[in-house]
Amino acid sequence: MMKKNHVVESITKERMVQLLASGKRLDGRALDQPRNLNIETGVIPKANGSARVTLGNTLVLAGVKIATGIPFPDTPDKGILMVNAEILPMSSPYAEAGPPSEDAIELARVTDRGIRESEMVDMTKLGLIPGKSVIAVFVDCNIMNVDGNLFDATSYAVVSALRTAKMNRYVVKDDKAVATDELIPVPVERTPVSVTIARIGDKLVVDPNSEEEASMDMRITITTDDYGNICASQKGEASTISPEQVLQAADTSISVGKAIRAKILEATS
Amino acid sequence: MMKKNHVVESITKERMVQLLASGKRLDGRALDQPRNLNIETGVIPKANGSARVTLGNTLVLAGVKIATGIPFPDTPDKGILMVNAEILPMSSPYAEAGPPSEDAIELARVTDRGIRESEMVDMTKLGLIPGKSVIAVFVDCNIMNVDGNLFDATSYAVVSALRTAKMNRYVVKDDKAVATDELIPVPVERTPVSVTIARIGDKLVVDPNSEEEASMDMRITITTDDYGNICASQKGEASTISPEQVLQAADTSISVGKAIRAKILEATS
Amino acid sequence: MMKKNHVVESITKERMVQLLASGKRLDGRALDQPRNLNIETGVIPKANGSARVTLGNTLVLAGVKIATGIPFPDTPDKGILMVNAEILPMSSPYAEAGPPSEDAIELARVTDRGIRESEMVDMTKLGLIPGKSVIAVFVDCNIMNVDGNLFDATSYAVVSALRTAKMNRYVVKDDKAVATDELIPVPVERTPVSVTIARIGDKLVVDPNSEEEASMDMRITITTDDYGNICASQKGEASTISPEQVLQAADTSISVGKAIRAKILEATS
Amino acid sequence: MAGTKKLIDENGIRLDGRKWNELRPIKLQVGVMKNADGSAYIEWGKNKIMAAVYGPKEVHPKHQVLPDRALLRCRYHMAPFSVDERKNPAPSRREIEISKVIREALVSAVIVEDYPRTAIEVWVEVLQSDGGSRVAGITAASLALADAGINMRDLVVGCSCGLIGEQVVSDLDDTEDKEGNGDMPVAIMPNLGLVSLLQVDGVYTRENFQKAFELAIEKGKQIYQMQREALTTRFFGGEAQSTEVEEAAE
Amino acid sequence: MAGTKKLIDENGIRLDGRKWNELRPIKLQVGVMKNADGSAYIEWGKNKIMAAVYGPKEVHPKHQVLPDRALLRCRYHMAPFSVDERKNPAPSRREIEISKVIREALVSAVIVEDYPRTAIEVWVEVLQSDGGSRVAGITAASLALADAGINMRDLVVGCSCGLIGEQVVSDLDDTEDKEGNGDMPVAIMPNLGLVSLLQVDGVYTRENFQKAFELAIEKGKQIYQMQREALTTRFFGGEAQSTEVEEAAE
Amino acid sequence: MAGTKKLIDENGIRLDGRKWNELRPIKLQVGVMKNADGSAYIEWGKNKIMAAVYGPKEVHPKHQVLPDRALLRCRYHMAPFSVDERKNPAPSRREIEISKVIREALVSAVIVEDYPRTAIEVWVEVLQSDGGSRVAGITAASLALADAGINMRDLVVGCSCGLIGEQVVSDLDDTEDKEGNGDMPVAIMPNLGLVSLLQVDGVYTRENFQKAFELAIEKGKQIYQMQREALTTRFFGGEAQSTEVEEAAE
Repeated sequence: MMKKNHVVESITKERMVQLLASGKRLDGRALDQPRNLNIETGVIPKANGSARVTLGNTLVLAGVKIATGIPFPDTPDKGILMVNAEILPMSSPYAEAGPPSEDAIELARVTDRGIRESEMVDMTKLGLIPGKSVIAVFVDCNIMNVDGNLFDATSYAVVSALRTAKMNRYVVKDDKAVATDELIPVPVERTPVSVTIARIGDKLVVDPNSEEEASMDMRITITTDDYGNICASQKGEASTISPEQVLQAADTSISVGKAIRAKILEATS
Repeated sequence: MMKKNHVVESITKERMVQLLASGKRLDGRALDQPRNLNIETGVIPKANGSARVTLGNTLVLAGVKIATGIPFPDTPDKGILMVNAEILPMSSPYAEAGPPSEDAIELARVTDRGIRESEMVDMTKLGLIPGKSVIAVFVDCNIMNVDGNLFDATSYAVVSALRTAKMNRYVVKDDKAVATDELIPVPVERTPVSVTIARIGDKLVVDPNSEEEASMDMRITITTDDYGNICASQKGEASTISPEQVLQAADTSISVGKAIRAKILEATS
Repeated sequence: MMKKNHVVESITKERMVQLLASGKRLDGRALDQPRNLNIETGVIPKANGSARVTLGNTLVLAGVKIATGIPFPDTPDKGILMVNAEILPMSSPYAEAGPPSEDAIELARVTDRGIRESEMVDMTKLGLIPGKSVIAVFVDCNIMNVDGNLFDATSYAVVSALRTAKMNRYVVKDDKAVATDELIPVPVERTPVSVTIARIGDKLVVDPNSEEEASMDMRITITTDDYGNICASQKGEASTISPEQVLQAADTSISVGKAIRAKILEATS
Repeated sequence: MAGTKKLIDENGIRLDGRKWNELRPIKLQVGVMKNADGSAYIEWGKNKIMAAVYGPKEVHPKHQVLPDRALLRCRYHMAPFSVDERKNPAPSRREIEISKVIREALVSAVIVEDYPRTAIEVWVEVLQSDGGSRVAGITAASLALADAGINMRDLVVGCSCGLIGEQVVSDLDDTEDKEGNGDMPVAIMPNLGLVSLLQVDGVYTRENFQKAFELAIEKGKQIYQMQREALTTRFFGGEAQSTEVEEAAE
Repeated sequence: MAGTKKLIDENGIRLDGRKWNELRPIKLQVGVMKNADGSAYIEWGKNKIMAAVYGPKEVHPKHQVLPDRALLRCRYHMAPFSVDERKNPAPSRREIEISKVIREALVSAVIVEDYPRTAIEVWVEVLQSDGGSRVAGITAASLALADAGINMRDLVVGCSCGLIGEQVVSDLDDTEDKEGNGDMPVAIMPNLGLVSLLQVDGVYTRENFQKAFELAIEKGKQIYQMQREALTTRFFGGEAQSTEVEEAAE
Repeated sequence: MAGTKKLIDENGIRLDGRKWNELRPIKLQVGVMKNADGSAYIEWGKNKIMAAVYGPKEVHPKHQVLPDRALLRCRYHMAPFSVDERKNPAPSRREIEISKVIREALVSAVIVEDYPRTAIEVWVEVLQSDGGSRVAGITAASLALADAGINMRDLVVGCSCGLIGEQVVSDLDDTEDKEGNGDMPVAIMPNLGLVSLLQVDGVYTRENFQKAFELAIEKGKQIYQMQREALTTRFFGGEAQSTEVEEAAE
């Protein structure tokens, strides 16, 4: 693995902390201001749904593939949802080819939980023949360029791809699930929005870029739904957070999430 | 891998060989005396059977899980038995996390053979629907602390877990195997006992501890059944054994095995 | 990996290029002359077909195993053909044990393509029950000694093993494929022949040995069928070839291939 | 997620007889393993978990050496027999993620600067699994670190709270975790008053989020007292004795 | 291989309206990725492929260092959603082979002697796959190398030709590749007039072999003009603009 | 284990016509491979096994170097076509265990102290498998070591004996191994009179155990004579000639 330049990093951090004390960030954003978010959907026509998301310079492409599958024994009448992520070796000088890293696994699982726990997709509508056949929804995420905050960019890409995905309507004939030609949307019920907050020095900043991530002590991701409920969270990095900052982060996630949800809805309706 | 201290080892070995010449061992045991054996069963209620075995400071936990499975094509009416072992990284400073090492594979296979070849479990009683469905018995062994002689400790744990395991009785309805609520024992017919003997210098000692294993040239494991038959053996380590010592080891295994069998029966009846 | 001796190699290459300028090779062969080819079939009676091929000192053993399988969804009525190669660690000081290397994968895939694209085996005759059951033909190649030109030696071994393979005739009873005792040949229609040509300096030589491969810049393998058609090709190594040399290589492959085909037919009829 | 059905009755009593804010029985033992430099065993509800620590020790492979501090390694692993259906022994994606968050929860408590160029290994083995195994694992692991004599800023202790319907409850067991409406594992450094692990599943109103989070912290502090007793027993009350603490219903 | 049925009609027009020797639409963009040292994006028919280059950089692990030249690494990889049936993300044998031939096709164009003891990494990611993805990948990858400022003897450009029945055609799409009678991917260094990749599938008479091969070279030279324009746009015409070249029917 | 049914008849004759203490035909060839430093090929019943040796050679990776002796590596591997049902080429648990016991059986015969800091590699490839492949592999491998000129204390030679019902028999073939009542592979160093491999399967009375064990040693000594002849042929009688020894019925 290539070593990062720790000298430059520590000088950068010093400057960053000075600025934050006066409520400013190196790239000019306010503390609770996410970077520019751009969402393009339908970019991979061969997929059932897809979205290309840029959050600042972080670039994620999510693709949805839908097939029939065998349900899990404990949920015989519910569909299957799988979220997978690969941090492509092209995405940064530090990424490597090979089996999914610990970071990629955490990224996929946290994204998955945000979707699953918010009950974004009504899984009961994906059942076909109880215990035998259900609809399986695979969402694969290609992390193509890394400039911090993969959690949010990946989550927005997955949500946007699912919101615009189309699948064949299935009918059950002679105890077999048969695809019809009719295309229908995936049964999406909510729009969960992930908001990631980093602590640099003692300040919380929304949507950290790579430079800020190199200086952060702690990261917390909170996913909220359309009703301002909190439906998933993951604290990360080798540092702690005070209980007060957890609650502050929750409030920030709700308010910032609302604005981002509006953008996602606009791009995917 | 951490390096062992070869200087200390060679001094220890010298002292050990001197003592053995006068029929004594460093820890005071007689040459054919195994360490203290302690067996606790039913320690993992979620498993169908389980046993926690300490042999001196060697600690092994075996758990039995029972499910239905598809028989092997060449034994359509016999159940399936699988023994697996993991030498946990916590078990010693030399163990490592990762896929099963050569040592762990040998350990599992030798233990498996002792159980299988002695016909401890009547596999024909584990058939359900010939060629379609049989009972599959998985025994997993967690090696938790290593102080020599994993073969015997693991074997005692597996035998004790199987002897006390309970499984659902199955009935065949409409060509399907259905579990009833009735719990019945696994059909155990014999109690195979493994006895491992090490050669240090030219002496054979029963149940070597880690210190003795570091000084041994050769190791031989012999499993005997209730009738004094020999049903499995494995010579190990990079040295040889004379034919006379093989026969001496066989006799020792039969006699020492008898006493250990009595202990196992006591702990599991 | 053991390092090759680059000094010796570069002296050898110099000498080789000098000789080639006068139309000669270090081992006395003409530029378009393959090494001695020896084919022995039926060497592994437990396999459905087998061939031991030596091409100079390169030694390959191919074995065919035939079983029933489930067809691929897009070819429900066609059999399955799989070619696999392992470059055994015993085959050279540079080979290593472990999962298939990039070279072994390329070797298997190029050999497979030569067989498949030439339509050597009539796959439609390997169908049994459309969409449910077909005949699966596995060809495994053990590369046992490496002295250059694995592509051709492996291809000749696979072709010879397939040409002499026998399989049970299957009949369909009650929607099940049942093997009869009758042994019939695999439905072979053509005899594809692979010819590999290396460029050393600016000369093309047929069937390079290891010494020549160490000095070659480029390698091209062209497979031709009984009618002089070209049915597969693979250019290899980190250098280029001129269009003129491609066409020259094609012509050489057709003519050299014809002589080799005669040898294969002789050895396998 | 199947809803509230019978997980909690009209009197607020849960399936196993607990009130909304009660803990399951917890039993702690420190210094139970012979070879490990430090170890602790926890039984918490039906969880049975062993944690062991080796180190500080040499780092292999060398290129992972951190020049200014210790490298903390952590593996959370479930025995194949620890769950209802036999688990494949190879590490699952879930185990890989939990290993990461446990490591991150512990590393800020360890004074890693005191052990430059070394490795400290934390092995958490779940022998029987119930709800809350990761917080139970952290609770045992920080005791094992203390038992190994590793310098620490504070112990780390975890507790998981969550939702049954809209009712906030403490310390979900396996059934409540699977059929309830949310799970929130939290680990804290009790003396420093800081949170070192936080994960959230489920759908919480802002109010319930805070209630569950604060309940987890409160319960964590309660378990911290048990940790102290277990260490006291270890260092002053004989070797590897068990600290069994059954909480009085509140 | 199912034959000629409707892939080409009696007037020599293919399913998508192309003549036998026409290319599908190609779109090239250079310098599209932020982190990579060089990058290029290609759309070719339904292919959507990103190529990115890092390097020259330090070689890890060290024992792979080449003392007299750069080590060129190359991975051709298909996104799971790039094909009709979801693809397992682990590299298939096909991807491993194609990575090898792409590397061999590119390495002779790079002046590797200029960068001893370093690594140059070429990552080709197929986001959507159609016939000819390997030649499209090579075409993009050589632009990405140029964009990274790596010294090169020539660009590398690829085109695949093949057979429908006994008709030689240029640039097969997915259906033509699967149901046609042969596919021949060719990569050339257009100024040097040399072939750096050649693979052949199908059954060609000697005459058709030559015809298809020479057509692939001719088409490659045509695409090379698009590469030049894309580089010109990149270095003189602003950043990451798209070079869309639709060929007039000949 | 299905019992004695027809494996041996009332006259003590086995399915293939052998008496209880006869060997199957054995054929040995030494020095058959071109690249290997030493090699030997054995046919024993239906077993067809190639053994090859490389070394002493440099050790990679370096951290495996043994400062005072050679590192002996050994792989026992079965070709996919060597058994009735095609075998997956990846090493099975059985192959990993057998590789270990073969290595342990050979290493005490090699004077490893003569080759400090080097590796000696022994590759055993089963081309066709029958009962007793591991002892056949050892028998060939020790010849390959001798062919490579490696200093040895003695050759190693193996034979497997076992049970059909309560009858001790020598040299079980595949059917006898699977349907008989016990298999006991033994390897010896014949001049030193020592046992370097012993594994036991089945149920033996103490008496039968000794009888089978001693029979295996006796048969091993007999095969050792064939090894000597094969080496004599190799070094004095021309290259890679075959030593075919069919034992007279006793």
